[in-house]
Amino acid sequence: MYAQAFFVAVFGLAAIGFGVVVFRTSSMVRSALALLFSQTAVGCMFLAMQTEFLGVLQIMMMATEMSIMAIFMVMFMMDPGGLGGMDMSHQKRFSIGAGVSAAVVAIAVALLSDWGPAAEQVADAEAQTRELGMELLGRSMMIFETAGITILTAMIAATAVAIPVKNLASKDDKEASE
Amino acid sequence: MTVVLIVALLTGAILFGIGIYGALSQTNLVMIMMGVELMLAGAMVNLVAFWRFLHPEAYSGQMFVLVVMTVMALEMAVGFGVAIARFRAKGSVEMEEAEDLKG
Amino acid sequence: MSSDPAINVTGARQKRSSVLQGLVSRALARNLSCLIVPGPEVALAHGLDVSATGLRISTTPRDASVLLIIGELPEKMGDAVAVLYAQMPRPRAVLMVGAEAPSTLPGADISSGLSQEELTEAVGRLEHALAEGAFADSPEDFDADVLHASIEYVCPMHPEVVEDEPGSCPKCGMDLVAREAGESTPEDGHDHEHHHDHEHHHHHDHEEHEHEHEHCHDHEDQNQHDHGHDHEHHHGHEHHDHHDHEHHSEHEHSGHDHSERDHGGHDHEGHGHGASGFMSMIEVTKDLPRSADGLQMDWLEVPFGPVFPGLPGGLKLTLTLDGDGVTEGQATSLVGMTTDGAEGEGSEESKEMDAGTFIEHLSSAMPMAPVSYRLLACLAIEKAAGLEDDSENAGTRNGALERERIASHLGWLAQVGRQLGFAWLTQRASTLQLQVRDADRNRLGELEPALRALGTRLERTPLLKSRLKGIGILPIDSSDLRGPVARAADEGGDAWARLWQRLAEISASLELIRSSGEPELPSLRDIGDVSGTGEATVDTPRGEARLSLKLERGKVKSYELDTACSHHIDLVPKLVEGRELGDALLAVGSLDLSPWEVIS
Amino acid sequence: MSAAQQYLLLLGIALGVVCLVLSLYGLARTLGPTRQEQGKDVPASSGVLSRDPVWGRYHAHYYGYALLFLAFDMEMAFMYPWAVVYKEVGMVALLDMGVFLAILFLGLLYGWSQGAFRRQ
Amino acid sequence: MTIAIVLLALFGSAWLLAVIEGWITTGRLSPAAPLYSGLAHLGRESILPRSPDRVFFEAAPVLLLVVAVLGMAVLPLAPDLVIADLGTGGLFINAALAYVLVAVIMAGWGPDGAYAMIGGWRFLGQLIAYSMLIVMPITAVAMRAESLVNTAIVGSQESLWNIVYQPLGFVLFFIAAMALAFRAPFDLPTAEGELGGGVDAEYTGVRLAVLRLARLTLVVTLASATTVFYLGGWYGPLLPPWAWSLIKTLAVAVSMLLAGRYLPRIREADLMRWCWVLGIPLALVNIIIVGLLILVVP
Repeated sequence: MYAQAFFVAVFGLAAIGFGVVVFRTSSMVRSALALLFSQTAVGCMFLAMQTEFLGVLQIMMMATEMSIMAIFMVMFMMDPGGLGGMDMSHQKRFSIGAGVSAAVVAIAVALLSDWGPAAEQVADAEAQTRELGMELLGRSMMIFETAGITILTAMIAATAVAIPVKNLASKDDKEASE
Repeated sequence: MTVVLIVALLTGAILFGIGIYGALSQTNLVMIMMGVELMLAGAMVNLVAFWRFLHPEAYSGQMFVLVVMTVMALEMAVGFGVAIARFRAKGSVEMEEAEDLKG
Repeated sequence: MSSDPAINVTGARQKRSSVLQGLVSRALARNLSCLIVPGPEVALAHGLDVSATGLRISTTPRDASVLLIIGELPEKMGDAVAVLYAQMPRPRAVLMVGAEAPSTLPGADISSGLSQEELTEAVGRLEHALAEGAFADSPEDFDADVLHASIEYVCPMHPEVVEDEPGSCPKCGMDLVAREAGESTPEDGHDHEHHHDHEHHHHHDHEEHEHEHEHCHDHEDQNQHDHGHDHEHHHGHEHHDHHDHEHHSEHEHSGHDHSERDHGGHDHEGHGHGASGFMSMIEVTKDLPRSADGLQMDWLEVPFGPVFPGLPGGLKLTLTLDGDGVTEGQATSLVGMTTDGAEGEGSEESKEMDAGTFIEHLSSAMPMAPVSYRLLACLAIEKAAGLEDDSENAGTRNGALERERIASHLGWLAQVGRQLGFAWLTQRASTLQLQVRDADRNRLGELEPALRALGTRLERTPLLKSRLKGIGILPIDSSDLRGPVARAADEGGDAWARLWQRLAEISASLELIRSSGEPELPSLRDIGDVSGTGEATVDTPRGEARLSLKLERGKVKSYELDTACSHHIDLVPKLVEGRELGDALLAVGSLDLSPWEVIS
Repeated sequence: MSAAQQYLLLLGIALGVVCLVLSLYGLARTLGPTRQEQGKDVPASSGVLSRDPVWGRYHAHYYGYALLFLAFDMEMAFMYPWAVVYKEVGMVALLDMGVFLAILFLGLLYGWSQGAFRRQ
Repeated sequence: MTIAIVLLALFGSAWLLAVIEGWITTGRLSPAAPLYSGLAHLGRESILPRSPDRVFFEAAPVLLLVVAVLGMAVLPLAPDLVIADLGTGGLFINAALAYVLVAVIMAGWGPDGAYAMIGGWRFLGQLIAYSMLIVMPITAVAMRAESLVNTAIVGSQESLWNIVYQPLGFVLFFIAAMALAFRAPFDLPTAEGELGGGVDAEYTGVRLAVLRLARLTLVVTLASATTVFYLGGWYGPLLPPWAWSLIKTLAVAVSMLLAGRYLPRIREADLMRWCWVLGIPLALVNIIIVGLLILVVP
């Protein structure tokens, strides 16, 4: 049990550390990959908490998603290499205040609540995957299908917004708006 | 034996806090999305901890995590779509400049 | 193998006593990879089979331990060779084949003649040398002029201030920023990526000053906090300040903020993105050219060549890349022949050349098609000398020309194979090229089935058609097409058509050789001490070449050469524009440019 | 072996590989230092010394695919648990997933029709 | 013990693969060549580019190697010859291999060179193309095995190998695996004729040796995965199980190497279009066919 707490804490610290790096580095690719490793550490936390399917899934999905994030960072950030070392943030104090107070509230809830007895035993990975599948096809079927619809919506929205129907049509728009 | 649960919840809270800081302090749409991702990650840690230590028999907890993961991916897809469109129109994805241009 | 005791490898590695050293030295000697300069196609054209000597052919200097230089290198290549040598990891050696080392290199470690036997023997010596001398106590640093970048110091605010020494700007007192001289000027619109360099040097400063800035943040954040609900207004005001250059704003906090932001902003300012102190992404991007999809990205100028594995050595292709798409491209030849004969027509120094010397000069200047140019020179001189067409030699001469055409087209196939990562094609075509190069009529007859099989095989290769079809289509109005490129223009005019045109020419040449005489190297008939002018045209493997020359008392006074490649190289910008990088390179490759035959 | 032990073992192997590589690096260092010379550390670009940094804003021409991929990739998070219980549940599972995939396929078709499947 | 045997098998196969690769390219069969090559790389200088993202530059080859070894660690050579027979094995190998992309992006971005950077981002495009074709065929395999445990997946093929049961899935997976290993004809990130080495371009000396080893190991891991998922793993007559696993793995690995030799490099635009317009629908069809087969055939 203490070993479990140790590993959860270690990966938690890694996740927090990489999470801090995300906003501390000026190299955009580093920032994106730091987020990736933060998410990977979160996945490792899942594994340490014996939530195996979700943990491995998290580790896997984030690798591709955050890499795609990296390329979009490189496309749209002014100085993706971070060679200029410029600061791209604003309202720092306010943000820090908001972040800290949110964290403090959450921590207070975590510490002060009575969580009751913790469950000792948990199903193994195979059973978990199986149960999740049953859940997917049973009670949560509508959630599952709704997720499908949501994905469809997101696909349509992203395509419709991002893909130019006619090339350079937007250039005229820009000139008109100026 | 809630010590693991507490550790996980603390981590989740701190990740959430960092995410809030990032989302509020960054001027750039893409960076704001990174903050949101971190917030969601913090939420997921909490969800998984709750599932594991409070209700390991209720798999709707895991289902919930899957949904959050989906939300994460979709947020990115739509966010980047908007970023591309903005960049094409304005030449920038800075949020501040949006206000600047309005005025 | 020489047993010279004083073996000295100039590119030896610094020694540090290690138990592994002996073993590693032997491994180094047994595992030689070479970077061929100008390129593997030149080695093949000279009939050298480099991989048969045990050298592995490497494509980058990073993975090479031997710099294998084949033939005399024109002066312009000297710098490139020095750069390549500098970028090879030690221990490294220079192996010169058939020429002296260029002046930019420390000198050849091993030299050999231009033949397979001599090369094999030289590789043996090289192995020995490396086994003995891969590690040295105090190797000398390699240095060349081209490797030095002079550092100059510029003011970020005033681009006109350029000093040789670090210090502060005489106009505004800011610290000067180091940059490497020879960079493009700030006004250069799309060369936006250069700005990073300045910033890079700036970076350090920035970190040192971070404390001060944190102080500033405090003020600013305080302000923000107080007016937390008033963001929009606040920002609007802030930016207003920046645009107006109000350094001494009455709003103290905004003033602080300004100085903090300026720090980033200055870097950009020196680069012609407007005089405003506020660094805005909009300002950065607004002058940039747009891609076809309307996004303005940084364009990057990337050199491909002169020693690039996918292009013939000596051809320098400079592409401006937008991601992995090409927006513009420029090709130059670093090994092209300069027709000093034509230039020096009036002057006293004009190099008068003996007719025989001239022929040798011309054919050695064109290593990719020596026979064709030898023939061209012979024909032109004979014409100038007033000799009739020679019917008895015509057969053998044509045979030699056609044989070279086959070999040259095979060389092109090998080159395309290298470009496409199609290892089988490269190996097969180079083997055949080496065999065809010196083959007589009977041997060519024996090789014919193999050559035809190559065509059938390529037809059946999956992916090849989709790779080549539609690549390198020439604009309709392109003029001055010659040779296979012109002949393939009717059948679609893409790389695929050119491939089949060349394969068809190989077959046609085989037919011609069968009906003509035994291939023999063209030699000049006796012309005597005559004077006159003459012009000749030969259909070289890459298209017609025209030579007109003036003969005075049996010596070549002046000449003018017009080759296909000189014209084809001008097609490159149109071919690469808007293409994906791989397609652009393939389009250039499909032209079969020989940089040697580009006359400047 | 329990699952936790297995993951620990994997972590150990990963660390072991890292140590192996580090010891290789150490071995290489004993052979001698890398000489700092002019031009050696500049990225190799086929015989031209190009010192300019290249970390600019890179145009990824495949962003149309990337956007669809981000969304479509999520599909497999649902598919693995589904696959494991498929045989047990039978027809219902096939129909369920059929509907789900049909919905996603619509998204792909839409993307295709709008020109997301091309180099932008 | 198991660990030692599996790792020995992995690196031994990589060694054999290197020998065979040398045999194919030079025509000389020399079993000691990888040793000499490795020692020679050790003896060369390992150059650091001048202003790189050093963390990325150093991490990339190591990460690639770690990922390849971890992938192998969950694949069984025989019923009891597997380092970690995870309950999520089929997913874990996906997760491990996803980090190949991260390593390649790091190697591309790290040295601040144009060729390398283009190579790195090209591989991201390549991943977007092949990724679904790795994931979806494995789903079909898991459907038949009713499990993500790799030993169970092999066990489900005792009577009939998956290559016969779902040939479409095998073809897609094999192609995608080749693309994942970025060997020719899918060597877009390292294309020599187009990028002069791409992401490999800046690595020298011992770092290059690690990178090469990692890439060979990756091929072995992928071949082993193909064996486990489609070629019935350790099943085969006469020989002991581990021998069958190794033979099949080597055969797949060699065919991956050979295929690249006889094919020109694919265009990235074509790769992406074919994968999305043809590959993904085919993978879905494969899943549906397998689904129907499972329901219809008892």
